Amino acid sequence: MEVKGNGPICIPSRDLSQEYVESPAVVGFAPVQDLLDLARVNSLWPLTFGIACCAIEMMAAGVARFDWDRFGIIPRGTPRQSDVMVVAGTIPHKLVSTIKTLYDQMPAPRYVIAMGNCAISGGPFSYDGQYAIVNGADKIIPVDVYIPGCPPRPEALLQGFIKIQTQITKGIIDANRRADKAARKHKK
Amino acid sequence: MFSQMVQAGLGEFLFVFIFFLVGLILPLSMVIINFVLGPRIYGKKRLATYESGMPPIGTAWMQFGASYYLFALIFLAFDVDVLYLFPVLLAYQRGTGGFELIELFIFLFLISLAIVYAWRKGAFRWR
Amino acid sequence: MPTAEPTKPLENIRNSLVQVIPEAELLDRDYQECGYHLEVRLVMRGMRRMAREMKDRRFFLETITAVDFLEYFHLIYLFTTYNEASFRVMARVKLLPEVRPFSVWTIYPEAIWLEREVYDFFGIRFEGHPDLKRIINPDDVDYFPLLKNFGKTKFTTDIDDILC
Amino acid sequence: MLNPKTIDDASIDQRVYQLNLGPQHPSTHGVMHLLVTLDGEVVLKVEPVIGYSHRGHEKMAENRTYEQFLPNPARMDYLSGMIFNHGYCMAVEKLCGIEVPRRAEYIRVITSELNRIASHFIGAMDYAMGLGAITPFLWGWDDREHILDLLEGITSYGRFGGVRNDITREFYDGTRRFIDRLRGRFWDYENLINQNIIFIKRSQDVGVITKEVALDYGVTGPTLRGSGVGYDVRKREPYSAYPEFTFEIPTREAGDCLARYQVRMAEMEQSLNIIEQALDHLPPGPIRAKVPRFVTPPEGDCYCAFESARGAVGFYIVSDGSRIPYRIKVRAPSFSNLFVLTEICPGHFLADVIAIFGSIDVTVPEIDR
Repeated sequence: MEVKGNGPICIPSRDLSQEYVESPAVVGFAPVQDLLDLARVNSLWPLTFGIACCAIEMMAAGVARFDWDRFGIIPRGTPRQSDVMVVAGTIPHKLVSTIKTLYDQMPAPRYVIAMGNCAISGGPFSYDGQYAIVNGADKIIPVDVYIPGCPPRPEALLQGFIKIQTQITKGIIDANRRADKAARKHKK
Repeated sequence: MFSQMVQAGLGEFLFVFIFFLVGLILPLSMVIINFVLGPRIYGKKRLATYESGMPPIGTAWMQFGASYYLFALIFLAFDVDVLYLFPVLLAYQRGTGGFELIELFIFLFLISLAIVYAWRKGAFRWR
Repeated sequence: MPTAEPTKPLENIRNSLVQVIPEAELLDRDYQECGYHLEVRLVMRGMRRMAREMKDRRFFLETITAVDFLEYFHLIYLFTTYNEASFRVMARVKLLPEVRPFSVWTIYPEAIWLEREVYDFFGIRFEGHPDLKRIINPDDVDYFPLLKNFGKTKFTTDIDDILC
Repeated sequence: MLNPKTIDDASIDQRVYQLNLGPQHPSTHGVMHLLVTLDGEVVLKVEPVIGYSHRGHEKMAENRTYEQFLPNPARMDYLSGMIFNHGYCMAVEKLCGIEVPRRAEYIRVITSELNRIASHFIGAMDYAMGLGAITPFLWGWDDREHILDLLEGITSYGRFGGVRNDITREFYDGTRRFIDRLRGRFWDYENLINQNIIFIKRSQDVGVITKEVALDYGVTGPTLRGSGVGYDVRKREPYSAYPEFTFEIPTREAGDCLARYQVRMAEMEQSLNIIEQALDHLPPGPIRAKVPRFVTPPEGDCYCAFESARGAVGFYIVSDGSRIPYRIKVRAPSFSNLFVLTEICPGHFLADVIAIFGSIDVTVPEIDR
């Protein structure tokens, strides 16, 4: 008896059908955009979209002890006001259209964090006879940062946000930090 | 144009005109800066109505219950009278006197009578 | 582990069930070893009478599930009491693949969802169910996941115990 | 006003509106989709749509050995993961007839009760947040962090025949300190939320579940104990080390949202008593029985019921004598507790539906399995 049941869903994530037209800013000077990036970086508003166990870690990152408000991160209920979509949990087939709709309804500039092994590659639930889940969030939406762990600790999620911040500012913050360190070492 | 206004004694309205201009320019400038500096995404999916991730069922153009209308009316009662509180600052400049405050409270009391009337007639019961 | 061994209530349940469904086969099971006190093997026709009897005796329907034995299904109903020291009665119904069992939703409204789940995973259609459609899997799929010849099970591939 | 009982899809006229309290909604715990039919503000029909967090646990059980299925129960109900793990180990031990040493049973009960308190914190405080009270939500999570520190300290996750790690000295002292600290904290919750007039007004006589409806829908757990039926598997079918502890089952008669909230808060105090007694009489001895590396239970089936923070959970395992289970069925309490929503919600306002849904306290992957 051959194995019925479809293999893992593998839509190559690069040629995602672009139902939307993305147009860059009219005034595109580098300094202006860098300044705007610095502003965007310190107010990344995630969309509260927790699917499974990673959602609890995301909530724990938002509350008393780990408190991501320090980084200017305020969870928003609607995709209209959010910049980052944290895909926290397993992605069953029934949820694929919802995730796509929410991603489409977010205004530019928008970023995606795939939190947890399920969002990266299907995690503990992906094997070749699996009928229920999509193996990874990047099969359906373009993902910027992957946070491994099952579930990842809240600190790992905060580090993911910091990694997105460096990505947004194209490493300007790090560059300054490296420059300062070099200066201090030189002075010593 | 301004000189004739000033001679005709309408100088006072200059301030109102500036007030109107500021009110107009500020929102417009925000929209334009946003349009110019930020990247944009167009597309049918982007502009679809958001209903927690699902395609909305039916249209929003439908008959509404009368209770919503009553709520809007009652909100209006207090919203409009806040408008009347602004000129109070200009009109009552006779100096420190509790009299203006009492008059203000009488005015607010009269407005809240409307709320009490609506309450008695059962506008809040929502059935 | 001492557990309250409810002899008296078990007896009157047995007697009442024998009157209600004479053709059923009642077996006493040891709670320590298998988790339920009484097993009732019966044919699908007696199911509604048994459910009505259980409802009168204040048993609640814990779950309805099915086990696929390739040639036939076993439909399993679990009833447990709320009030005194609870004990569990399991009704086991043997179903051939094409048989359509009766729905017990008129007695236990919870069965609407439980039967929809069994249909969703096994393809067993319940007779008289208000709206039998899929509950957990997406509505447009055609497979029934928990069947033994679907996906990766012992009967479709040789599963290496260690690597799996 | 349309009568909720006689409404059906055909007679939907212009005034009735269908709304998706959809998969992504701040008030639904996880990805729960409530299809609400509204006439203005009054709810006529609620139809929960589930399956948005289905991962096929029961299908995975059919191609993994018993040991490889160990991490799955904790991911079914992630708020009371230790309790599910304890239950799964108990089910396999009952099937294979493995005798667990008393010290391991005590450690399992301690970790399960700690996990129950953590789960009740989220359940009760998420309900309060559904009504708009954000402060208790933050307090509840803060207290939960203390529990997680304790549990991370020893990570004594269950294995067949016992537990993974033994209790350490600082876990012992840490739990003692935690118990005293939490007993003081209940007084703060009492002042902050339990006597808050808005909280009481929004919760009283909202979503009343009568005993009859509870019997029809197989409701269990704090949702049932809020309606006056004191059914708790720890008392009715004593398992593990629970018979050796004295604790009572709090119930309320009213059956509304407030009663369910109060039952959860009272249950936290009971769990504290259990942990205290368990720590007092912690027996010495081994923490794990001699168990072969691969457990091969005899042919047959077994149903093992235990009490999670949401209700009576049951693992029904059918084994055919090999290392791989033939079928594992998990009886999820949230599945039946959620279906009661369709019976008790019509007639309430939309805001009350969110309150009722919060008071029933379900976790989504446990429903979809």
